Amino acid sequence: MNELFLAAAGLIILMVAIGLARILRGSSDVEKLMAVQLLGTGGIAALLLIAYATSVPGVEDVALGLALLAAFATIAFVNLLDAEQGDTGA
Amino acid sequence: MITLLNVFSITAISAGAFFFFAGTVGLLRFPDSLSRLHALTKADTLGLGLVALGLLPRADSALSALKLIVIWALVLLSAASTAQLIGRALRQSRR
Amino acid sequence: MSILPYIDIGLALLVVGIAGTTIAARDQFAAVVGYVAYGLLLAFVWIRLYAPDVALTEAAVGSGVTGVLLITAGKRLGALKNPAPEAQPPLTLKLLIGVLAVLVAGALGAAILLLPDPPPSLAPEAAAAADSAGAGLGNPITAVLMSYRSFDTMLEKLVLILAVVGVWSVGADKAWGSAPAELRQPKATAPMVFLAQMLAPVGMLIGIHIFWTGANAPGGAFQGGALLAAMWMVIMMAQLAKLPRIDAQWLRVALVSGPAVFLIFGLAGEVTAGSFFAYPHSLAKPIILFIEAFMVLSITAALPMLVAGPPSERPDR
Amino acid sequence: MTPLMLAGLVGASLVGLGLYGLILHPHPLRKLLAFNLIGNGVFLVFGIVARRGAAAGFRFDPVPQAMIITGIVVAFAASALAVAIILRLSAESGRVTLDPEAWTKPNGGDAT
Repeated sequence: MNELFLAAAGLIILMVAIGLARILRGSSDVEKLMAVQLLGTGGIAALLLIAYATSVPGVEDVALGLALLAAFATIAFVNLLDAEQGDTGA
Repeated sequence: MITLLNVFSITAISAGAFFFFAGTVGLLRFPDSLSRLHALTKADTLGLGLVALGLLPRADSALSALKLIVIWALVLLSAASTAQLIGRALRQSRR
Repeated sequence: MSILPYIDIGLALLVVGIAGTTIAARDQFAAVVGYVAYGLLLAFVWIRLYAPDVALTEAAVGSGVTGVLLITAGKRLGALKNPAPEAQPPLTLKLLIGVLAVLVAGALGAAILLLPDPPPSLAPEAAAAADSAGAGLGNPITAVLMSYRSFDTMLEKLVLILAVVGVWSVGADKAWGSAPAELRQPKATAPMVFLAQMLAPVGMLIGIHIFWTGANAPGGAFQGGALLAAMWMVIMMAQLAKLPRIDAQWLRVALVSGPAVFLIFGLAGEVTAGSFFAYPHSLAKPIILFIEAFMVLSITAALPMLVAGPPSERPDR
Repeated sequence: MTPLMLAGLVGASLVGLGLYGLILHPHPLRKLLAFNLIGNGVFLVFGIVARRGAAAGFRFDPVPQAMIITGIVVAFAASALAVAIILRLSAESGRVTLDPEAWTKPNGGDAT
């Protein structure tokens, strides 16, 4: 059972890695924000799977924190990009 | 009962991993930023939900199980809203 | 035959790869986004080392809040996107520094591979301290922070306050006492306001929970405080609340309350239990939680003030 | 190759990468970012010691972990102070670089 968790976690980490490579090589700034979003979902899933397979206690709290922070970082980045467009566009 | 739960876990987690796979395929194959954003936020959120569902029977306590559900709900909320935010920013930057 | 070693290797490569991207990235924005992603991944490595407390702190303070600090600063410098390519250092210099960096990293790596066996450890001592002074705390890390090394923890709070004072004092003289520059200028968009209204209450609940559960499980004052601070910043970014003036009485009281309460209880320990920072055995847990609550307040007030920067008289600078 | 050694090597490479960026990047914020990488690498190397306490019959050694947590927060406080000073420096001088040559030249280098 644990091996299956780890296999799933490995697959998800691989997918996150491919996605990150794609996003961080991308041209536009806004697209790069998706990297944080990707880690906010895929990262948390892999984290939960690995932690359950290796029985690390209290990992749900860490995952909760990560979910909150991924949203927080995205808000902050979008916020500043928006502000920048406001400066030049309007 | 145990085997039934195990089958449930295996099915849910495999399906979850598949959706992450699908999300990444979308990220690589879709032509423009907005549809890539769509693939990323929808498929991956569903994947995380299925993984959390599959881990539910293995949770130590009722509180842990509740937290797994809250994690998913939180990601659902933040993924949907940040997708809106990123999409807006994408549209503005294209103009 | 387990897959775990391969996952470890993959994670290690990913962390180093993303760290390399942040160094190699051309513009500031890509570097900071890469840095936040890297910080979230580093939390994985800490989980693999059975250190969920450190993982949470790293993700919250090390990557999340630091990333926002850097990006805010980049925006204020007006150098978010470098318009002119900066002068590149000559290739020979690059090579030289590269060799130096590889040498330092190699030496460190060699030191790690040649660590003595059996390893030295303070764990038994700390466990003894946790058993005596930090009685009733199931989380040994909280026990260490609050009793075995309590002096460190208090001084660290003082460092946070000193940093806030330092940040405030580099502002212009004329601006003293006013609020720091806004985290956002134009009107907040509807999805942003919605997200802030939904996320902030839930996030605050989670932050308080992580502080509360920190006595027995991973979590604690730092992590809970950092999450609360992040939520306060979200509220200010969505313009649901304004940044406080730095001469506001409540802000200053909140900042000082953590170390002050800590110090009062430390001095009280001298009288009641015979030594500085000793707690009466039966009351240790409630006292530690009480002190920690004020530390959370201090951290929640300090972190956004550090990100917001020095006071500014004009709305934008 | 145990997970411990691997994490230690990650820490060592982070220190190397950070050092490279710290010396070579002329932009102050990039220097700060690189400096944070070094810090994380050091914490990670230190954390290996924490995990090795497991041999003494514990799953981890809480003392180094508690010190790392303290260290992360202090590192953030130092970064915030550095950012404030960088902002003030660029406001006073009109330049956003720490490249020594840009400062010695009479009026070049301040491209931003």
